[in-house]
Amino acid sequence: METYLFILFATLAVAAAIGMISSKDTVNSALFLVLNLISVAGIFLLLKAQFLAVVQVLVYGGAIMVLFLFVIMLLNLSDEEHMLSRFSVRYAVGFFLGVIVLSQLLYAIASVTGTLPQIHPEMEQVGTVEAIGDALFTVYLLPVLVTAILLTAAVVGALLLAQRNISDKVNK
Amino acid sequence: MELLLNIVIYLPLFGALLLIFIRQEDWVRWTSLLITTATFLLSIPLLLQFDISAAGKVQYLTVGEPFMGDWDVKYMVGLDGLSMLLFMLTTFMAPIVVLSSWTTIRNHVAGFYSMLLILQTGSLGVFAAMDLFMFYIFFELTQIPMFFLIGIWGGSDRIYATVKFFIYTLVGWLLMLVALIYVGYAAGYMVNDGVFTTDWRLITSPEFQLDLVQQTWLFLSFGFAFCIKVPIFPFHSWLPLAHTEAPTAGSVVLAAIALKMGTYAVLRYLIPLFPNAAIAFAPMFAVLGVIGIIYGALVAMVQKDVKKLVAYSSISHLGFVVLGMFAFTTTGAQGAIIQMVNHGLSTGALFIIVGMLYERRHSRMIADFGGIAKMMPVMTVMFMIATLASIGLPGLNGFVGEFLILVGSFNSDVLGSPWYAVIAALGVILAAGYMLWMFQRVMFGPITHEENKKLTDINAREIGLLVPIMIFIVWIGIRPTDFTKYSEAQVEWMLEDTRARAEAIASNAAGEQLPAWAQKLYDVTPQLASIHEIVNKEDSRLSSATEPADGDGKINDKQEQSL
Amino acid sequence: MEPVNELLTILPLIIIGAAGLFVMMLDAFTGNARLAYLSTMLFSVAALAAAVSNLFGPTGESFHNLITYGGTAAFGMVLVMIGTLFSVILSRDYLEKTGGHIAEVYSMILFAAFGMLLLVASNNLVTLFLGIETMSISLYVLAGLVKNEKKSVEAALKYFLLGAFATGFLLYGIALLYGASGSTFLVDIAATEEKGMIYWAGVGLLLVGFFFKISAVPFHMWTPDVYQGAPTTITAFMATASKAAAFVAFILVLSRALPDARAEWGDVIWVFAVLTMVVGNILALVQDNVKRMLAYSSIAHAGYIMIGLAAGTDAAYSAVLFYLFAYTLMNIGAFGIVAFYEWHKGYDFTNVENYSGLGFQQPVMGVLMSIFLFSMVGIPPFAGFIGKYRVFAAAVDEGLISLVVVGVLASAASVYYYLRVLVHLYMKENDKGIVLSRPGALYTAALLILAALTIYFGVNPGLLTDLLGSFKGHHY
Amino acid sequence: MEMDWYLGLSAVLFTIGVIGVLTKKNAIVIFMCAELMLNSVNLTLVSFSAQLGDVHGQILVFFALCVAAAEAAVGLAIIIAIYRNNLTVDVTRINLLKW
Repeated sequence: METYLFILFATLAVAAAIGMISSKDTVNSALFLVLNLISVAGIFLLLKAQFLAVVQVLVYGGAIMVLFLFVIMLLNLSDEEHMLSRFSVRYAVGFFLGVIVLSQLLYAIASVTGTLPQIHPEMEQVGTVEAIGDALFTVYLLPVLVTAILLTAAVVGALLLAQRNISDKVNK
Repeated sequence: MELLLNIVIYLPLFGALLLIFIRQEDWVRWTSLLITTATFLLSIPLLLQFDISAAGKVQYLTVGEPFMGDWDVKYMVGLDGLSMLLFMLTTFMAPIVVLSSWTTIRNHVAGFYSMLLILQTGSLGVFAAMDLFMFYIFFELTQIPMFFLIGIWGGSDRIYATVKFFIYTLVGWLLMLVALIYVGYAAGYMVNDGVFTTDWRLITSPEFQLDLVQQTWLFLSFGFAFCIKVPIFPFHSWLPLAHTEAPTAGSVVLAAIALKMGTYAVLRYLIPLFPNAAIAFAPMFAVLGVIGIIYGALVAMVQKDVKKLVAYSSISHLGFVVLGMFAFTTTGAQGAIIQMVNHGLSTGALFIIVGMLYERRHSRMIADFGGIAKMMPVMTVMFMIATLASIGLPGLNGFVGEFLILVGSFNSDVLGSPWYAVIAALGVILAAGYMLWMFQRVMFGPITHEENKKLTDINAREIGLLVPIMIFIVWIGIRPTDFTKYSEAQVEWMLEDTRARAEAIASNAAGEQLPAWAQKLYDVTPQLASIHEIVNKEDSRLSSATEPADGDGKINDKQEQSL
Repeated sequence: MEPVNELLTILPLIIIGAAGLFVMMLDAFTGNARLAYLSTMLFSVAALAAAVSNLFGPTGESFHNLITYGGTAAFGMVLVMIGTLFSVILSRDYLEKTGGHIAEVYSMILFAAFGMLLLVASNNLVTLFLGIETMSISLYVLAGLVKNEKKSVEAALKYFLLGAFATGFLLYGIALLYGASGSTFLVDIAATEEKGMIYWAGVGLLLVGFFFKISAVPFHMWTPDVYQGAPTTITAFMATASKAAAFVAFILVLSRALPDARAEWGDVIWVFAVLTMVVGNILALVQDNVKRMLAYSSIAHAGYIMIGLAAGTDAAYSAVLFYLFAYTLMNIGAFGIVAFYEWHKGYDFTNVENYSGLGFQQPVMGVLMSIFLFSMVGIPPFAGFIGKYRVFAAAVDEGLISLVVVGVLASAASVYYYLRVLVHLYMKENDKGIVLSRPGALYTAALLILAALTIYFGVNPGLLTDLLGSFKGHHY
Repeated sequence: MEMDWYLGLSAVLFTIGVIGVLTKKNAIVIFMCAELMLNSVNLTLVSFSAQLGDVHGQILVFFALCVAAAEAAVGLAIIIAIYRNNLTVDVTRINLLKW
């Protein structure tokens, strides 16, 4: 059963990712990314990481991607040309680099085939809200506080950049 | 006395800082003159107290604390026979340089004189430094003011000249920095309990023995830097440009002091630090020196610009110095030192005179002059003396240096051939040719340009600054021993010590196999091979001596044969 | 450890974090930029003092080993705070003159500094990642600060996109190292027994992430654009504090997490160091824009510093720390003077051609520029020389002579573009009739202090080298 | 079922993200590709965490999510700012700065 679910989610995730980078329409790209995120959340569930699966859907799929969609709609962006419609050196280099990176990673991963064990039995406990909350507010208390500052900084920064009126230099 | 030496070195720097607060231009000039004169006067006791007979000993030595943490790099200054005369030359020329630019520099006066004063501290430091690292620091300290002196107050092509000068020099010296670090670590491991050191006393001690491959590499990288600074042909191309574009004071400093740093460094560091390599490469350097002599003279002959002519004559003169140093004889090295001083005096005087002509006529072209001896009789006399000194007329200083060098290289066992001296002597004849020809065209003959009729003779200030130089030109020419005595003992000791260490290292290295490329470099010259032969002979002698089978008489026979 | 003592170990971090929030609130309620500037300066001074006192205090770990304090980390904090403090002091005059003096700037600077402080004190990949990201996100904003200038926003966009890209690699590297070692603590990673492909892939990706942050070639693409586009004093902040923080963190990771793999990453860094020095210097040669030239020069400097990393001994690490110190002083100084010229209206004072003959006007600025540039060239008696010298020496001692030769040749080439600025300042005529105004007293004083430190540590480096030499805690 | 299936999947997703960043021209899409990269790394972390039965990997994912959120806020603000200046988010057309 798990295997089938994995294959389902994995196929969805990869298909959505490919759809995202090959789509002409920015909105479609964003929606594909949402699909991808949700599939990955499904895989998190398979890995017994319940908390992260929920957070993934809520924060990523919900908040962040809505922000993306909002900005795309706000700017009313025109469609982009299809990725393969105009072949250029840029694509070739990108593709080439991608292939290199992929092959290296696959090689790295293939070389450990058979050495990795099944999901650790303790995982049932580890992935819960309690376990993560426990770790977050004991060992990782300092990083959590840092995250508070990080998010504050991000908000202040976003305000700073987007809030004030842009002066006369806009090209019309 | 140690304190006095430090005061002499840093007084100009202090003066430079003082100039920042002075607004009045005349005050700036007078302050600089005062500071430089005071420096010179304060340095005289150093000369008088100098122990002539002390060989292999640094006098007035100041040793500071290591200033770079875990490394034994310390502030060390002192004087010995190698540096005494050059140190005095530097303090002596400084007031003259200040006076020579009294009226010519009209913009940014304070900047100009503070640069000159910083340059003087740097130069004095270079000659007094007794630590390789301090030497490097002081040397670089002279580069910055020189860069500005040429670049701001120079002639029309000054920017190109100064950038070329700066980069050219720096490339060599940065490569030398790597070699310096290597030497520092090697010396640390060998003679200083593993602590990095560049103390001159340690890096020239007998226990500090670099093997032949190391010596070859290090010698080449040090040599490259010094070749550029001297400059030795074919690394000379920055020199005529820098000399020509620099303001008079800059040219004088460059000729009288800055160029000496290269030759002095050869004598102080290159030869003692890497004795085997120095002996092995001596003929190569001697050849370059001789080429420099002839090349400089030939190119000088065709110059139309007086200043350029003098610049090329510098290359020729420095060729002599190089030849003298690499002759590895006391006479040759003595000649090299006195020739450095002579060149500083006579070429300095020539540059000053050219500067005076330029100030009056705004031209340095030989063709623009002619017949001005009538208008400027005093100047003519001075110019004549400087010219003859530069040629090497007996009775004037130039003769002493060149003669000693020629004798020294003629008899040199390291060079092994009198031909170096013979060809170099040709340079003296050529020098007579181009200098006299130039003098004749500038000073005598009909007056072809109307402007020249209005020329005025040199004034009291100008006479005042030339006369001291003339005094020394004649003094050295008549009584050279008054000057050579300072370096004699030290030079003799240094050469003997160098040879002794070379043989010690060669005997230790006799069994070692050099890599093929290094062997090829050494094979260029037969000298190292000859050292090897001597050593090998001794080795075979020793090994045969340990064989008990033969009788004593046989060994004695063998020894006699080999001797 | 007592909670209070534990907090004391990260006192600079706490001060700066509080300061960031305080200045933010100040801005929200008063909007007074002058007040924000003053309080930022005071907090920075306090944090600098705290960092300096940590420098002479004990070393160890705190916060469940997430944080390392004292020694290298404390020195990293000092570097960050020096960079922050001087950038803040210089920013006010510059931003007031160019229009863009708003209180948020200071809170962003403080947040960025907060990230840097965390970065240099991390003993764990989680804090390392958070530190880098806090720093980077604040810097993205700062780069786009003068947002009505096209170049500035564009710089921010480039920086942001490439930064996010690099974050991916960094995090992937962290993840793989975590997978290979089962821990995110640097010490545990060093104890990894099995070094399989996952481990090496993790090391490689982590190196890529760091190479991006220290702008090593070929991951330097963002640097010139961002440095040129950002407001100049902010550029000074990025070029010094963030670079120094990234390098210190790099040292911590290399020495603590990957000491056994030194041979491997040493070779990798060797190659990238050569690339960085050569490309950085060559591209700097052709720049007319001073800020862009300084950007490429900072790439070149990263190359020299990498020589020290490639050597990878204790002596080399302390040499690198010294170099970073000198680099911070002279770079803030140079950018500060560029900023001074830049605030004059009428000409584009980032173009070197417009500097002609300005050296004699406002002579203090001209002289200071000469000092900073000669220090960057690496000429004694300035701190830059000692830094270069010690790094080269450490590498020579490790036998990396060919790398050092590349380094000296590259720095010989660098002379040309540094001198070019001086040639224009002093040796060309001011034919445009430009008249410079006087810089403010505090502005001048800040630059004078930087120059004085540059000279002092060039003449008498012993104070610092002794201290740095005593850090045996680069790794355990 | 073997763990490297998860790692392989995340590697594939990561690579797709890399390709996207390198080839796309729209700044927003490039940014989304970067988010995809982060997301795939999260998958790696979770699978390692599951393999080791260790909570630290999941904690790191949590922080990575926070960072992604912060990046999104700032990144989108930058994109809005540049759009107002240039009326385009095409990175090939925004090119004041070269070499």
